[in-house]
Amino acid sequence: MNDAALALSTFAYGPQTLAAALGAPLVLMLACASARLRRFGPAYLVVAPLFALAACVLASDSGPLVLDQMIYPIVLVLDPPGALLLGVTSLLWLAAGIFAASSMRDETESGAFVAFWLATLVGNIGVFMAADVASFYLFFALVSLPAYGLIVAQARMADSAGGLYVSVALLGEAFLILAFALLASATPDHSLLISDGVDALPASPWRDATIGLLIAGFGTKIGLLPLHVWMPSTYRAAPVAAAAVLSGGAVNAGVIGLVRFFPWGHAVPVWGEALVVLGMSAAFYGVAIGLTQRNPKTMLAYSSISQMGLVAATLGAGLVAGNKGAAAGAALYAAHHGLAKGGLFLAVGVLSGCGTLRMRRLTPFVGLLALSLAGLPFSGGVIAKLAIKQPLGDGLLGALSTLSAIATTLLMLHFLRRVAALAEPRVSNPGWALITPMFAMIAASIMAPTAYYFAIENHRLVSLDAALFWESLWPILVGALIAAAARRWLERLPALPEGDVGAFAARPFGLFARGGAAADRGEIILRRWPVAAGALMVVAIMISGMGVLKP
Amino acid sequence: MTLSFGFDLSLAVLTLAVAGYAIGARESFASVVAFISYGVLLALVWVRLSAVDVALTEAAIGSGVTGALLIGAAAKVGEGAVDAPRSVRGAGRLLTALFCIATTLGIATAFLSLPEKAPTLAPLAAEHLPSTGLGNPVTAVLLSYRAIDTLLESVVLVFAVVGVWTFASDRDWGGRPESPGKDRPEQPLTFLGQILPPLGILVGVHLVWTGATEPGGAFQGGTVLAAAWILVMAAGLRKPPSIEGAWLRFALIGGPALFLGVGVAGFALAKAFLAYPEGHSKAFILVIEAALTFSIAIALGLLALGAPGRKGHP
Amino acid sequence: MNAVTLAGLAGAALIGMGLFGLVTHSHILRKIVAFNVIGSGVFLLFGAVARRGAASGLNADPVPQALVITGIVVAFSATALAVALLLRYFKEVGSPFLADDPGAGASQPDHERP
Amino acid sequence: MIASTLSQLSMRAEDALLPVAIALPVGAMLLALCLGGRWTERIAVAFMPIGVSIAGAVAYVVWRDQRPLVYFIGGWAPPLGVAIRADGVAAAMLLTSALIASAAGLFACDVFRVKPGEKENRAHLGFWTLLLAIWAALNCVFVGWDLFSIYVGLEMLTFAAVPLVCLKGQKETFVAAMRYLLFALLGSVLYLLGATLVYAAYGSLDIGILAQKIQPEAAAWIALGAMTAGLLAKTALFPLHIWLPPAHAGAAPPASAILSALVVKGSFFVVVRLWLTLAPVQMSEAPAELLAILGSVAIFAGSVLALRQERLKLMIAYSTVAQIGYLFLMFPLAIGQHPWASAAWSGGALQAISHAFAKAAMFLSAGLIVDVVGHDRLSGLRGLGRLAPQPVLIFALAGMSLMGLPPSGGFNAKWLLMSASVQSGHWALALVMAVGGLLTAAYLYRVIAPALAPAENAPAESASTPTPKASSRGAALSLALALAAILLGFAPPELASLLAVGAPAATIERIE
Repeated sequence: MNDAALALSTFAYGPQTLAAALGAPLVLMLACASARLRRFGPAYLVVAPLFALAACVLASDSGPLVLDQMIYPIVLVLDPPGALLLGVTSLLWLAAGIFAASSMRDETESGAFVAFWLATLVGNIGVFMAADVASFYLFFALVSLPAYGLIVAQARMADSAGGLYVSVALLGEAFLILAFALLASATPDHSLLISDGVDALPASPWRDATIGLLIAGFGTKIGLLPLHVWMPSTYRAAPVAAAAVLSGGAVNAGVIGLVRFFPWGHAVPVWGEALVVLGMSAAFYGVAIGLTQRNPKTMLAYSSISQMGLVAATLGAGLVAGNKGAAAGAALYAAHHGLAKGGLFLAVGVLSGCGTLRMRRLTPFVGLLALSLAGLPFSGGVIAKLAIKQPLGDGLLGALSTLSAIATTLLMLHFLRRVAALAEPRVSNPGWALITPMFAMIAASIMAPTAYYFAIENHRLVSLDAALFWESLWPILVGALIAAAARRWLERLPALPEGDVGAFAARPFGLFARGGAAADRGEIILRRWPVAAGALMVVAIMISGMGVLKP
Repeated sequence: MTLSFGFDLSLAVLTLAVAGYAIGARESFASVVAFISYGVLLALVWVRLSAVDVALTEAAIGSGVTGALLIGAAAKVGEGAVDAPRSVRGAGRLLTALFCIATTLGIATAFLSLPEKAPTLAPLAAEHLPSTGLGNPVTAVLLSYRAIDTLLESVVLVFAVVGVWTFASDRDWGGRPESPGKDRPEQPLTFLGQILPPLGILVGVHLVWTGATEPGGAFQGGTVLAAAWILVMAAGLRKPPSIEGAWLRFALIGGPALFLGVGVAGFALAKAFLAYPEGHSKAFILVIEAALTFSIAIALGLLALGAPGRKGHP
Repeated sequence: MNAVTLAGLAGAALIGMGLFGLVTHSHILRKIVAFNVIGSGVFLLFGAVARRGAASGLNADPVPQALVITGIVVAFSATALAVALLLRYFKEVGSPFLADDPGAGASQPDHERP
Repeated sequence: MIASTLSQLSMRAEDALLPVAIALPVGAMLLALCLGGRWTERIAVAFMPIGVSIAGAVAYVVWRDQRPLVYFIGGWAPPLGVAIRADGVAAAMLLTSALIASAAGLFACDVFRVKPGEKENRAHLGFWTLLLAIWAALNCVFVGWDLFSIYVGLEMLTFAAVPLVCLKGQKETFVAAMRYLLFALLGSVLYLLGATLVYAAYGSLDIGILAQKIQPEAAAWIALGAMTAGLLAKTALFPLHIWLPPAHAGAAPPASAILSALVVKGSFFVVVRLWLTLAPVQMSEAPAELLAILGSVAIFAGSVLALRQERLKLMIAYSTVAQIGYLFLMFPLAIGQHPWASAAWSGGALQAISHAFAKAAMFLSAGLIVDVVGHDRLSGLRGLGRLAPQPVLIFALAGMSLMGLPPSGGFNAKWLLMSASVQSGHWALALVMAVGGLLTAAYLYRVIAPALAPAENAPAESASTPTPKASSRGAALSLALALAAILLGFAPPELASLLAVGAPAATIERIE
C-alpha cells in the first residue's frame, strides 16, 4: 500500500494533473454560458470534482506547475497538507454534487446555480494548490464570492443572509490583500512565492501587522470569534448541498491559509496566544449558542464555529511554541471535520424529507457521523483528536479539548433530537440518489483520516489501543449522560437570535444611513456653481502656494 | 513718465474700467456692449504691443464676431425673471473677491518674477524665416513651424460647428439657421448689404495675400469674409444656407481637408508630415491660406448664425 | 515700470475680474462674457511675454503672438458653442440662469417605456 | 537649414505612425461630416479597424524598441517646432481608447440610426462625427509633447464631448451639458494661463526641454498650479466633480461609456505628464501628496454618494467620481528614483486602462438593462438575472475589476499600487485602497443582489408584455469590454515592459 502510494506520488504527469483538476470545472463552468450545453449542468456537478480527486493522489508532492506567461506567474504545487485537504474536499464536492444533481428540479434556474457551484469549486481546489500569493488570493476570492449565488439560490428570505455573508467575505478579502502586500514587500526581491514570503516574515518590519491581518482575513473564513456572525444564517439559508460544501470544503480554505502563511518554526507568542484564546472561546461559545437553536442547520453551523475554534486554538498553540507539527495536526482535524460536517448537512437534507419509519432506520448512522465529531472510538474523529493532542499538550489546553468533546457530544445529541422532530408520516421518501452520498460521507469520515494516518505516520492500529479507546470514549459517555439528564431543560432554552452578536451589530448601519443623508446634503452644496468654482480656485492657490510661500 | 507711457497707462486704465463695467453691469445687454468696446480698446493695446496680427484678429474675431454673437444672444435671452437668483451674496461674495485678488496677485508675482533677460524664440524664428519663403514671422509660425496647431485649430472650428448644430431640435434638423436680420430689412441695411460685401471680399483677399509678408492672414481675412456674408444675410439678400447642403459641407471642410492633405503629402514630397517641399514653401502656404480663409469664413459665419431652426419656413 | 509690465499686470487684473464675474453671476450670458474677459487677460499676458522677447530685429517673439491668434479663434469657437447651448437651454428651461443643482437624483429623466 | 534638420530624421515607416494617428481620425471626421447621411456611420465604422491597427502598431513599435517613439512635425525640432511622442503609457492609452471607441461605436449602431425615409438626423450625424472627433482629440492629447498642442487637443476633446452629452435631446441633458461646458472652459483657460507663464519663464513649450529647465520658482509654481487646477476641473476630481454625474448619467449609453471611460482620462493623463515628467522631484513631492489626499477623499465621497443613488446610471456615474480618485493615488508613489516608483507608475496606468474597459462595459450593460426593464431605478431590478442574464453577468464582471478582485486588471493595478504604498511607507493609501474596494463592492451589491434574487412577481410582468430582448450584438460588445477588463488580470509580462517604456523612474524594476 505504502509502496504503491510512493510510486504514485512521483507520478510523472503530476503538474498536468493539477492543471486538469482546475481546468475541468473551469471548462464546464464556461460551458454553462451556452444554452445547449447548460442542459447537462447537473452532470457537471458530478464530473467536475473527479479530476481533483485524481490529482490529490497522482500529483501529491510532484513538481510544481508554473504558468509564467503573465505579469504574475502562477505556481501550483500540492504538498502533503494540501493533498489531504484537497482529497477530502473533492470527495465532499463529489458527494454533494451527486446530491445536488439529484435534488435539482427546475431546469431553467439550474444554469446559474451550476456556474456558481463550479466557480466555487475551482476556488476550493485551487486554494490547496496555490504556491504564490497572487493565485492564492485569486482562488480564495473564487471560493468566497461566487458562493453568494449558491446561498441565495433557494430561499427568498436569504437576502439578508447573502448580504451578511458577502460583506464578511469582502472584509476578509480586504484584510488579506493588505496582508499579502505586506508579505510580498518584505521579501528581498518582492517574490510572490508564499514560501519566500513566509521565510522573510519573521524578520519583516511589518511582521506583527502581517500576522494580525492574516488571522483576521482567514478568520472570516473559518468563523473565528467575532467574525463568525455570517455562518449560522448562511448555512441555514443555503440549499443543503451548498451548505455541505461550504461548511465542509470552503471553510478549509481558511485553514490551509493559516497553515501556509504562518511562519512555523518561529515562535510568535502574542498572536499565538490571541488565537488560542479566541479559538478556545469559540469552541465553547459555539456549543452554548448552538444548544439554544431550533433549526438543525443552524445548530450545525454553531458546531462548525466550535470545531473551527479548536483548529484555531491548535494553530495558535503551535504558533506560541514554534511547533511545526501543529499545522499538520490542524489540517488533519479540519479534514475530518469537513467530511463529517458535510455528511451531516447532507443528512439533514435526507432526513428532513423522511417518513417516521425511514427516519428511525437512518438516524443511527447519522448519529455515528455526529458523534464522530466528538471523537467516537473507531471513527475518524479519534484520529482527528489524536492529531491535535500533541500540539495542544497535556495542560489546560488538553483538558479544555477533552471538555469540548463533552460539549460537542451534548450539542450533537441535541441536534439528532431536533432532526428527528422533523419526521412526518409521509409516503415519499428520499431516493437512493440522495441517500447514497450521505452514506459515502459516513464511510469516508470514518476511513479517510485513519487511512491517511497510517499512510503518513506508519502507526499500528491505534484505535484498538485500549488506553486511547477509553480516553476517547468517556467524554462521549459523560456528554450523553448530561444530554439525557438535561433533556427537558435543553428543550426549554430560550432561542437566541441566529448570528448572536451579529444581530445586534445591525444598529451602526442606521447611523451610516444618517451619515449618508448628510453626504447627500453636502453634495448638493458642493455641486453649486460658486462653491465648485471657488474650490477650483482654492486648488490652484494651494498648489501654487506650496512653492511660492515656502520659506 | 514719458508721453507714450502716459498714453499706455491711460489706455490700460480705460480698458480695465470698461472690462470692469462689462463684468459688473446690471443688465446683460449693457454688459455685452461694454464687452465689444472693451475688444476695440484691447485691439489698440495689441497695436501698442507691436502685435498688429493679433490686433487684427482681436478686432475681427475677439470683438467683432463675438460681439455680434453675444448681442444676438442677449436680445433673445434677455434678463430672465425679475427675481433672478443672485447666486453669491455677502460673505461668499467677499470670499470670492479675496480668491480672485489672490489669483491676480499670484499671476502678477509670477510675471514680475520673470527673468530680466526674457527667453525668446525670436532669433530661431528669424533664422529659419528665409527657408519658409515668407516675410511675416507670425505667419511662418502659424503655417510652418507650428503648422499642427493651426491645422487642429481649423478643425476645432469644424468641431464647434457640429457641436452648435447638435444643439438644435431634432425636428429642425436639415433646416436653416435663423437669419441674423429682421424679416423686412430696412433700406439702409439692404444698401450696405449690396455695397459692402464686394469691398469685404477685396479686403479679405488682400489680408490673406499680404499675410505672407505683412500682418494679416487666413483668420483675419476669413473673418472679414464672414462678416460680409453675414451682412448679406442680414440685409435679406441671401437666405442662410441649409445645414444639409452638400456644397456648404464641402466648403466647411475644404480648407482643413486641403491643409491635412498637403500635410500628409509632406511624407512623400518633403519627408515629413506638414513639411513643404524645399523652395516651394511659399506657394504651398498661399494655397493653404486661400482654402483656409474660405473655410474659416464659412465656419465663422455658421457659428455666428447658430443652430438650425424653422425647417420648412422661408 | 514700462508698457510691457503694464500690459502684463493688466492681464493679471483682467483674469481676476473675469474670474469674479464667472463665479458670482448666475446669468449664463454674463458667465460667457466673464469667460471671454479671462481669456483676453491670458492673451494679453502672453502678448506682454511676446513683447519681452523682442530680439534679432523682430519687435516681438512671433511664437506667442501666433499662439494668441490660435487662442482667440479657439475662444471664439468656445463662445459660439456656449451661446448656442445657452439658446437651447433657454428654450428648454425658460430661464437664462444656471440652475443650482437640484440634487443628484431629482432632475434625472425617467426612462419609462411608454 | 531645413535640410539639415530633415537629414537627422531617420526615415523609417514606423516614424510616420504618430502623425498618422492624428491625421487619419481628423480626416475621417471631416469626410464623415462632408458626406453626411448614412455615410457618416459607414465612414466611422470603416475607420475603426484602421484606427485600432495604428494604435496597435504604435504600441508594438514602442514595446519592440523599448524606447519612446518621437516625431518632429514638419521636420522642425523643438523648441521652435512641435514634437509628438508616445511612450509606453501613451501607446497603451492610444490602444485602449481605440478599442473602447470602436466597441462603443459599434454598440451605437443600434442606438443612433437613420430611420427609413430619412436623409440624416441630428443624433446620428452628431454621434458619429463626434466619436471620430473624440478619437482624434484623445490621440492628440496622448501623443502631445508640447503644452500648447495639448491645449488645442484638450479643447477639441471638450468641444466634442459636451455635445455628446445631449444627443438624446432631453431637457436635463442640456442642463448637464451647460454646466459641463462652462466648467470645462474655466478649466481650459486656467490651463492656458499656466502654459503662458511656463513659456514666459523658460521660452519653450516642449515638455522634454522644460523638464530640463524648470526650477522651483514662483512662475513655475503658479503656472503648474493653474494648469493642474484646470486639468482637475476637466477630470472631475472631487470636489471639482460638479458636472460629471448628471452629464455622464444623462447621456445615451454609448456616449456615457466614451465620456466616462476615455474623456476624463485625457486630462488626467496631462496631470501625470505635468507632475511626473515635467516637474522636478523636489517640486512634485508636496503637490503629489495633495493630489493623493484629494483622490482619497474622492474615493470615499464618490463611493458613499454612489451608495445613496436610486438610479443605476447615476450610481455608475458616481462610481466614476470614486474611481477617478484611485487614479490620483499614484502620484506620491511614482515620483522620484525609488525602487517602487515604476510599480506605482505601471499600477496607475493599469488602473486607468482597466477602469476604462470596466466602466465602458458597465455603462453599456446599464443601457441593455434599461432596454429590458424600461427604467433604471435600482429598486426595480429584482429578478433581473432571470429576465436578462447577460447584462447582469457583464455588469458583475466589470464590477469585479472595479472592486479590484482577481483576476482582473483592476486587481493587478491595486496590487501594484498597494505594494508601492507599503514599500514607500504610505500606509494610509494602502488602507484607502482596501476600504475603497469594500465601498465599491457595497454599491455594486445594490445592483447584483436584487438581480440574482428571485423575482417577486416576475411572471405577471414578463407574461403581460413581451420584454424586448437586449440586442445580441450590444451584449457581445459589452461582454467583450468586460472580458478585456478581466483578461488584463492575465496580462503577459510584455504589458508591464510596455508600460515601463519612458517611465520617469530611472531604475526600471521588472515586475514579478
